[in-house]
Amino acid sequence: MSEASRLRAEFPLLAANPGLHYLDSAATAQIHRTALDAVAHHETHRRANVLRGSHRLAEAADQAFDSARRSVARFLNARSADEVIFTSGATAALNLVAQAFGATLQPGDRVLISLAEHHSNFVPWQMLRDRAGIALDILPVGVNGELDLAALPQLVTDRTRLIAVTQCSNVTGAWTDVAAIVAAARAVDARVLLDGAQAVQHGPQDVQALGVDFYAFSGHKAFAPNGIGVLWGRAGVLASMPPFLGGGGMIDEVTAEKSSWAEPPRRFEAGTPPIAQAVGLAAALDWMMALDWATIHAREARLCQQMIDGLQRIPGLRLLGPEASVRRAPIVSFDIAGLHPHDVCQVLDHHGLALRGGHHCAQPLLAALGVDTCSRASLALYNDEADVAACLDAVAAAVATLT
Amino acid sequence: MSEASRLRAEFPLLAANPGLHYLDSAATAQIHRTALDAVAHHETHRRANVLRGSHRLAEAADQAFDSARRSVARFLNARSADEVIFTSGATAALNLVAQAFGATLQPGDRVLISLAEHHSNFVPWQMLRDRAGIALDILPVGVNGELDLAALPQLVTDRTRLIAVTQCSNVTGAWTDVAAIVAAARAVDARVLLDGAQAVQHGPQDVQALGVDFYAFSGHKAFAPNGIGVLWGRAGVLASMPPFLGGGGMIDEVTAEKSSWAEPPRRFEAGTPPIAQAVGLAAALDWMMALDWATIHAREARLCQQMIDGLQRIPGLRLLGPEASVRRAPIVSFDIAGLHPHDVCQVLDHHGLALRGGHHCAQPLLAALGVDTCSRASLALYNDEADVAACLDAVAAAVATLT
Amino acid sequence: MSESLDLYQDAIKQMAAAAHGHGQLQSASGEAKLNNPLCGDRVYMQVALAGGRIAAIAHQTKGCLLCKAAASLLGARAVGLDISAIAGTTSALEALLREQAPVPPDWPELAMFLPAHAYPSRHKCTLLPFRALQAALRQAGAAQ
Amino acid sequence: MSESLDLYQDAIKQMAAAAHGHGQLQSASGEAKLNNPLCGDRVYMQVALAGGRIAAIAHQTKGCLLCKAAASLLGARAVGLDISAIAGTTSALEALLREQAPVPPDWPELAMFLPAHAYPSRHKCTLLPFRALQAALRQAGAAQ
Ligand SMILES: Cc1ncc(COP(=O)(O)O)c(C=O)c1O
Ligand SMILES: Cc1ncc(COP(=O)(O)O)c(C=O)c1O
Repeated sequence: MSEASRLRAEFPLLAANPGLHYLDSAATAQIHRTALDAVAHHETHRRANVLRGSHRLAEAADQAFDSARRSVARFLNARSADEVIFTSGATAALNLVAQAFGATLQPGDRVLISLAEHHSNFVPWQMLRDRAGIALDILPVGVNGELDLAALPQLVTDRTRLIAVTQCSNVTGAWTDVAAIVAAARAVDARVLLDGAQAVQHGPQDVQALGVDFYAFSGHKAFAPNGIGVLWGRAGVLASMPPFLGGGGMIDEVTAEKSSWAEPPRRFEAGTPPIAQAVGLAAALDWMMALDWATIHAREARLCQQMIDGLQRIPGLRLLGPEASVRRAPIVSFDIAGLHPHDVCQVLDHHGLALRGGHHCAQPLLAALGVDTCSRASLALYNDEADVAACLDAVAAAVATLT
Repeated sequence: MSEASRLRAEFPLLAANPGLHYLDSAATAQIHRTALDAVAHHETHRRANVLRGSHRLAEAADQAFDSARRSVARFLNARSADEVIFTSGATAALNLVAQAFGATLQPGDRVLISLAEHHSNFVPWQMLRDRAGIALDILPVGVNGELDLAALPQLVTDRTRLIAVTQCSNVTGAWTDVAAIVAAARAVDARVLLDGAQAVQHGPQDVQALGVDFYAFSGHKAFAPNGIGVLWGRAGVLASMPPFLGGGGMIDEVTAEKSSWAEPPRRFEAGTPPIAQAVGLAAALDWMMALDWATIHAREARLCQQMIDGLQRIPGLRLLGPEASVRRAPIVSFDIAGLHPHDVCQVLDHHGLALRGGHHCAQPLLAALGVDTCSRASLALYNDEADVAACLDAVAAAVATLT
Repeated sequence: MSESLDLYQDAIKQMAAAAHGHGQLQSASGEAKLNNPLCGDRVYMQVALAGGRIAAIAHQTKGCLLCKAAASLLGARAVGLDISAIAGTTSALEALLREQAPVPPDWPELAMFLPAHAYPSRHKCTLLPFRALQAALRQAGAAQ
Repeated sequence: MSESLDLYQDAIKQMAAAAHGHGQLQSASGEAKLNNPLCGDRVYMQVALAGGRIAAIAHQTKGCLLCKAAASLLGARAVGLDISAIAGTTSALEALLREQAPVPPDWPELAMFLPAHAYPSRHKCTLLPFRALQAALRQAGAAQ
């Protein structure tokens, strides 16, 4: 059995659907059985509310939750588990920064994002701009959708307080040159937020080596449950931020007149957190940390190249995304002249392929690329040559069916 | 087999722990097997991102998610499923109202809460007050912690825009006289938010009969997964509110310059929602809707009375909460002179009982009751006489052990 | 997987390609822009009324084949009808998509949309031009 | 469930009841209020220093038996010690709670906290008075 089919067998949905070619992992990666089992085990043996435990179930739930936080810290190579905040997803994590870090900004301060951002790292900053009187700058993209780093010097100013960019585009797969962003930010003492939503399914991360201040991701794109996400933040930066949401667990003391706040990470975790989901996330990340990523990356890159080469041969098909020289995640988006992605993906579905067509929550980027919508094939560690071959055949079939 | 033991057998954790007397359902109710199975089934057969489906898995996930929304609408007797917003929990739902409805308020407008609120319906309003320059009024409580409705006339003014109160106290179990609150609000055209967190495990609700404008609850207190909650809002009120969080799925159109918003409920659901959790919640609510609640309520009331009667006989024990004449949920909090609830609950745990001791995220209420902390026994449909008897024995044993 | 995909029968493709009514009116009585934010489909619909009936119709449609076919069908068939006839046809199309309700005898072309019944996520695309036309008629103040 | 609960041995209960050091100092060199927001425990700790050593200590403690016993133990034993001795004992108590590390010979009373090893949620309660004393010493500017 190939390595990919061995891995595939560990994913309940893929095991239950042998004919399925799942090429939509950028939207949601399939859940690994260890994560699903961890959720069921937790709910069956340790379900209780956390943080106020005075019985053994609550004590066990507390420990499982703390241990999940330490797993995330290891996955991200964070200095401390206290830098790990559990949220309901990447979007909530990004909004947390926009609101809580945003509350520390003054009118006239500037935030820099890029045109390649997912709506979840775009709209919160527009909302902050409109609410708080900050200025929002937007790094342009080149013809292939890559960040135009040459524009950094003009856009990073003394008033720039934060640069918030994606680590990897969910449309083009292009990896951001994070070092260049961090260097530009450091020169003006700005903070850096990295949207890691698309990165985490391609292996453990190292926030210290990346040199950023915030890192956000979602469990459902990391082979884990959905309804959970993470914001990692540098201890000092988190400590300087007021809370985001109010409620149980994030307070130091509440009186009728006023309230004071707990230390991070609890300050940013109002209410009962997603406990079973955190336990499931930890199981998935622990499993990922034990994998041989060099081999997986080599396979992902090979399959991605096969996909690109094959699609390029289809008349009328335009590939979106970076030149061959740019490092990219195995995400391949394309537009076929005269065909709507929803029709294309519908025919692909008919052939057993799961691809996504639409604006991929990246309307500003697609507008810059000159399209309204596109089709996207995204690959993960459980995909293999057969998936790519089936996709190429089915795209050809779709062109035939639809024209 | 008694009805309660038959029900008990349907809860995986209780079935796995035959010796356990679980009296902490007010913190987290145990998950019903139908909800846990629904999550596993969804993740194994329909896992995909929603709302942009162009393959059959995504289509199936969309349908499961929509159908979950309809289940919630039925459980709440909402006029339309479009009035149901999925959140990550009650706390997130309450913060959503504080921010999005809060954004429609003017400086000088007033919000009325009560001293009996859980921190999750207390702190968000303090934060809104400090951010938006509104005034926060607080309805006092009587000696037993019940809302002092006699104070309503002075506190409800022409500038009152919202009354936000709990439907049932998580400390005293007292049910709020919602009709009196709604009448007072209607007289000045204010909206009413009901925090239903403690109500939902005691049966389906009827938001139309209650006559409120917002209703919030969490899945984990309704025998469902955690990481999910609901905000129900009247269509007209929701339509008048700006978004809460920004991101994927809540937009109409995003351009580099500005964005416009989707209609409710999507306007308030930024990012990938908790899909499997919504499906699990729907399974739990569907199961609840088929139960015989008259019988369950009678049993809950009988057990609650046994608990009260038994505890009252323990020297030095003070019961918190309403007079016998007031309708209450089966939640019984108590303080034993000279003993700390954490010590009490630790000894109870040693005897196989799961109770919670602490401030129960209701510091203002406890302060009004003259205690810092207390112990709480909370009963749900799977509890029976044996649980009450064991609790009474163990409390007596705790007094002996600790003094 | 081997059964053929009858969603994309020739009738749909030909109707979409014909793009009946594509264009712009010099002077419209009413118009509406509707979009489906989830898929990016967009319809800009214009009508001119005479005596409560549609005298002319024009649309600009960005969308999938289903959306384009529906817009084109309206371009071909709407002239001469009033708002209540359009409302009736819209309901018939909804019912046909939702529960495979019978094709109305006066709109036999709607049969081409029957296979979309199996794909709920496509119902909105199909209905978008009808909704846009209704909105344009309402804007024109055409009384029901 | 039938084994006895050695967490609440007489030593703990007696130490808590003794409430050594309970009260308030007329003039303190340093003081600190610490609380555990999760359980509501609160310690108000004062110290007076002389020559870098604790000359007097007083505390007001609202908390569980473990917290009270720890505060009382400090009330009984802290006088005469300097900040580094207190730091050493705090670390020893932490290690004892976390991993049942040996009881330091000069603080045999810490043995009473050994059973709390099994209850991680109680570690903070036990440590709170020690943390409060360290904070009070820091506030007093006692150099390490
Ligand atoms: C780059 C990027 N950022 C943010 C998000 C938002 O993640 P979620 O929807 O899980 O909150 C996504 C995925 O949809 C993404 O691809
Ligand atoms: C009355 C009340 N309101 C709100 C909440 C908050 O619920 P959650 O922590 O699930 O967000 C709770 C439970 O903790 C509660 O008892």
